[in-house]
Amino acid sequence: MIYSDLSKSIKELIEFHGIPKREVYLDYENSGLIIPEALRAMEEAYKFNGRGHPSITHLPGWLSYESLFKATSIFASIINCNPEEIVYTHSGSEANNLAILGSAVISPKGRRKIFVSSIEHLSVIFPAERLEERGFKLIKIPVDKEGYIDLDFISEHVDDETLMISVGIVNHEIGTIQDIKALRDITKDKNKEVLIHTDACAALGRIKLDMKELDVDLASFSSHKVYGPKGVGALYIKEGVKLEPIIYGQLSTQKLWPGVENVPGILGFSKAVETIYSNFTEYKSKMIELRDMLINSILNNIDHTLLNGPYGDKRSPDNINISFIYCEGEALTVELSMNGIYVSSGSACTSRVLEPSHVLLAIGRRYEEAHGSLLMKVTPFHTKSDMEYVLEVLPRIVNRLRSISPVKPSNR
Amino acid sequence: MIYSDLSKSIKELIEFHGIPKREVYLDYENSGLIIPEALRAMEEAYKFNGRGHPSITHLPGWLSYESLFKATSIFASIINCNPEEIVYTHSGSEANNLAILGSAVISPKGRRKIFVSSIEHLSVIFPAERLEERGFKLIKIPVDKEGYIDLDFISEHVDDETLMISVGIVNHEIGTIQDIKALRDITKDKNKEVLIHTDACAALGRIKLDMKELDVDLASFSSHKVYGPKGVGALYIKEGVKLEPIIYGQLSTQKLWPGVENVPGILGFSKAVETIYSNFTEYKSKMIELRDMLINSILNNIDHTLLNGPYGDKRSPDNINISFIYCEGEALTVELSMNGIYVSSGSACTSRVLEPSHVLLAIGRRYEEAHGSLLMKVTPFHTKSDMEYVLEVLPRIVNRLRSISPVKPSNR
Amino acid sequence: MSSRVPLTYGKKVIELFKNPKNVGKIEGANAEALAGSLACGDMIAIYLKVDETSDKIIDAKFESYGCAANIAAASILTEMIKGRNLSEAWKISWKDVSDELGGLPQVKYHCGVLAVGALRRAIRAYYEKRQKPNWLPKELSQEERHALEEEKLMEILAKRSQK
Amino acid sequence: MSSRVPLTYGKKVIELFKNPKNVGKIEGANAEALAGSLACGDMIAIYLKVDETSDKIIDAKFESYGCAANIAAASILTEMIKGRNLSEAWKISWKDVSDELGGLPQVKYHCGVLAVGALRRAIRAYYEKRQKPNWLPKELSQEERHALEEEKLMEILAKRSQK
Ligand SMILES: Cc1ncc(COP(=O)(O)O)c(C=O)c1O
Ligand SMILES: Cc1ncc(COP(=O)(O)O)c(C=O)c1O
Repeated sequence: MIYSDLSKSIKELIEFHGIPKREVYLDYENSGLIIPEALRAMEEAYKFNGRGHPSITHLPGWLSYESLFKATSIFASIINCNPEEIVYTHSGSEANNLAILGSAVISPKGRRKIFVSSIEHLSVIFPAERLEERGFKLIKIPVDKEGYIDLDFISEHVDDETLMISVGIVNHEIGTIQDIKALRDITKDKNKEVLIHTDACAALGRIKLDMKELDVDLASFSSHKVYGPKGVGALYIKEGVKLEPIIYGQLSTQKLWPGVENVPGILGFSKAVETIYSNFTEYKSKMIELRDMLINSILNNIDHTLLNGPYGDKRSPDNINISFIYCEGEALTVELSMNGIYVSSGSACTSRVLEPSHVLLAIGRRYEEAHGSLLMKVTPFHTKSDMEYVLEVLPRIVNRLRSISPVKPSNR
Repeated sequence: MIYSDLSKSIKELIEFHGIPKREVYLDYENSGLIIPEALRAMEEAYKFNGRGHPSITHLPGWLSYESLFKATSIFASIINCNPEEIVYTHSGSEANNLAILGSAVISPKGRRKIFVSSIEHLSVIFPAERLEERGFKLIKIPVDKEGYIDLDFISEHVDDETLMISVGIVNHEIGTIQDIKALRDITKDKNKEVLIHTDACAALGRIKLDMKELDVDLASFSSHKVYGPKGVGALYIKEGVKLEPIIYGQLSTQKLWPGVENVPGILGFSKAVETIYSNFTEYKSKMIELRDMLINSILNNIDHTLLNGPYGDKRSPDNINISFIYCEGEALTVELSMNGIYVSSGSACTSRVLEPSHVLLAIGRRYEEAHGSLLMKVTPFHTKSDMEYVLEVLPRIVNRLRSISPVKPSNR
Repeated sequence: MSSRVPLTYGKKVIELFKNPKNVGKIEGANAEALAGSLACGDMIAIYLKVDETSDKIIDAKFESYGCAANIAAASILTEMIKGRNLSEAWKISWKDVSDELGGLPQVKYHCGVLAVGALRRAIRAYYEKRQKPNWLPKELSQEERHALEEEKLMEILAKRSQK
Repeated sequence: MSSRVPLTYGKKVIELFKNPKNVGKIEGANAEALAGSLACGDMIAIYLKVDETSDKIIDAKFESYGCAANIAAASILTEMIKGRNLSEAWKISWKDVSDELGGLPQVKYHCGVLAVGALRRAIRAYYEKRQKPNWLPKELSQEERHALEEEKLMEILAKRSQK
């Protein structure tokens, strides 16, 4: 479809849709608000530091460098690593690509096996699949019904030929919190050269992260996922671990990603992380309260619903993923939108590919279960009253769509 | 050097340096101010649109999409192309990498020659050199003393095996404005399949750009180079030209660069371009006036100076690049900084590599000429009085450094 | 999740999605058929009441499991066929449905296909025990074939993923 | 341009860059030498006035073409050697110069090397027409070797680029 038609039809749609009286935004799987403190930090940088960029032979450059240093030190101390171990990219997807492709470029001969869990983000799976085309052996680690990776599989299959393992610490769709330390110990026990990468994009701000304790080699982060500005990603690279750039050009303070640093964005990112973690205990229990309010009420009050991912403490505080059987997810999201509730779905109808969410299929959900899934993520900034509104609207919509359907819960 | 030492020494330096009473920032080769209108557009997007991101099944997503569409249409109409022909990356470096590597990935058998001019930006040269390692043949197009590419060389060497040619329309260091149309005609005359790429990062906002008239296949842009926010690049891809992604993950409205779009950044970028081009005639003559004021006065009043790049109309309106023989560039930049004047240099001392600017060497400058070069870029927002201040300070500094030197202009 | 396709539904689609016409079964329908499946995430049932002498469609209803476009397509199709002869109804293509909806986004063409597929199956079902007219082709039409292919593909995929 | 190295000069470097001590030639110097070249972008000349009987350095001056660190290194070195014997002056290493400056950034170590290289060449020059003392090694010291290597390398590079 060409742009002008697209624009016309979207305008029509927006107009017809109207602005709902009440709005609750829960599509944090995609993107969401920016913390005001983070926005302010970025604005100030644009006004005062933004002119310069680090590492130049003049005062604004030194000032920029100093602010970049401070921001990185704050972020590093929160995730307990050295600031030298952080490199910035422009997104979480880029950090994942750098981790996977950048390790492979300089992989020693005979180390051609790459393990990724079957529920990783596409920015981990796709680069790994590219490597497969280039002669690497890609092994997908199976997961159980709650999304936990099979640690026995790892201890059986990791060998001298293994180059790296990539498993996200918090799954972005079903909120499973993996035991990365156990994964690490089992892996290094078989072959201590294996690089351990964890995609921590969905974890930052949701659980405490301690690089020293996790003792992984590589970890990816995304600014907008932790309510920071867009245009910033970060990769933790443990001291001594070697990577090669995958994009080429002028390097500066960022030794692995070329181009002028997004200093204002980085300052905003660091401020977002700082804000969240200085209120972490409160924010975490707030999220858990809201999450469980939604999960419990939906499972108790709407028939034929299934929680995707684990229940309770082993689940990310922000994550609600529920399948509404006999409902199709896209129809749910659109009707919710018309009621001011903004969520996403694992339905094939909302994806570019024919198939529904690979994560839901990997944990053994049937197609119709995956099609009927809704993903909602709460933030510390939501309220109980937001949840009450969702719980008021959602059952009505589910009922209406089920009433239209040729397959009813009863006649199956 | 470790971060904490670095930070300590930078802090000391900043303190010792002090804030100069008068400041003139001219290091636009690296990065510079943001236009207030662009900052505002970005802030508003973060407040209203930023939550959503385009192409989702809900209202904030549609609103984001609509704003992204509008911003892209404005940018596209200014450079005279269709909005469908624009894809966004996060930097100019990424756009250049995508153009070069993304074409090579799907290059037909037997089309393995790549031409780049010898004065391209490193984010063009480095990916091209990577391709050379992967079996492509890289040919560097020679340039004359003013930086003009040798068109005869192209008509002699382009053949059936040629895949692409990359020549920046405005050189970032010496301001040479190439005749891209002539390059295109000569190339397509030899082989009409050859892809023509032009790095337009240093051109946007400085000269008028018309994609239909230039009739190139690919053109790269960088937001912060046109006084927009950092974290946004763009690639023009002529309808029908095929590229492959070089970073892998979730694609969305951006069909070649994965990850959530930096919508607020893109809105800021588009607003910056719009602001510059709606005042273009005025801004251009302003820049030319300031540029020529600096160039003429320096060449006339300081001995042993050389203009790098062409003089007059064939030079980018913003670019001043002059070699001060018997002076070393880094020393110049540092002392200028202490006087509040912020510039960059082509000296080896200010680069990571041992050698001075490859651009200056390519136009035939000797090492000592390159070491003594200063690069200054004016904007429409500078004043005559800024230039007067530079012209007052600069001769004094040049004289002092020359007086310390063991090699004096006289004893050579 | 992978929800990143611009869904540029026109006003008409959303309107019919919110307030679909002709939802439900028909008491004493003399033809009905199903296309799609739960696994596809797309399923349409069409119910017809046909006048036995004139072959005119007196009433048409639908049930749908699927996205907004799916519901809208089924709804508008039932409106388009009411009062028409079966032979006229047969001629309606997925493109006609899409046009009537003000244009479907490309990723949603299959919704129109599925609705027409269900209708044509219902028409075939009607003639199952009756004299087949000349205009009714023996071979599957494009829409019926596509519906069948989608169903089969999904069966395979679904089986594979359950292993 | 490629100006993207963090130049983390300490205060001392900048101070000496702004107000270098002992700049210039010495009238009646009895030893002098040059290290580096214009092509290198780094060049230091050292001038010494040595007391012929005691071998003590009475006066030391420098000229420098190069970056801020280069000028500061040459300046501080001349201060460090004034009043010392040549044998003591010989022992000063590039590391001593860097320490005295409060630490040079890694990319600037060569400035200390060049300054010491020039000094040692001057000392050798002094003994050219005099009885060589035992402490003066026959082979080039590290700093002299590095200075020589840099000069040669640049000559080659500069020639190549002029082709
Ligand atoms: C687990 C995970 N990894 C990677 C990403 C990609 O991050 P970005 O949108 O910054 O590219 C996301 C978010 O989309 C994510 O949730
Ligand atoms: C000509 C040219 N190309 C590419 C770039 C790279 O742009 P960015 O800094 O956005 O990566 C620049 C600026 O640094 C440039 O001047």
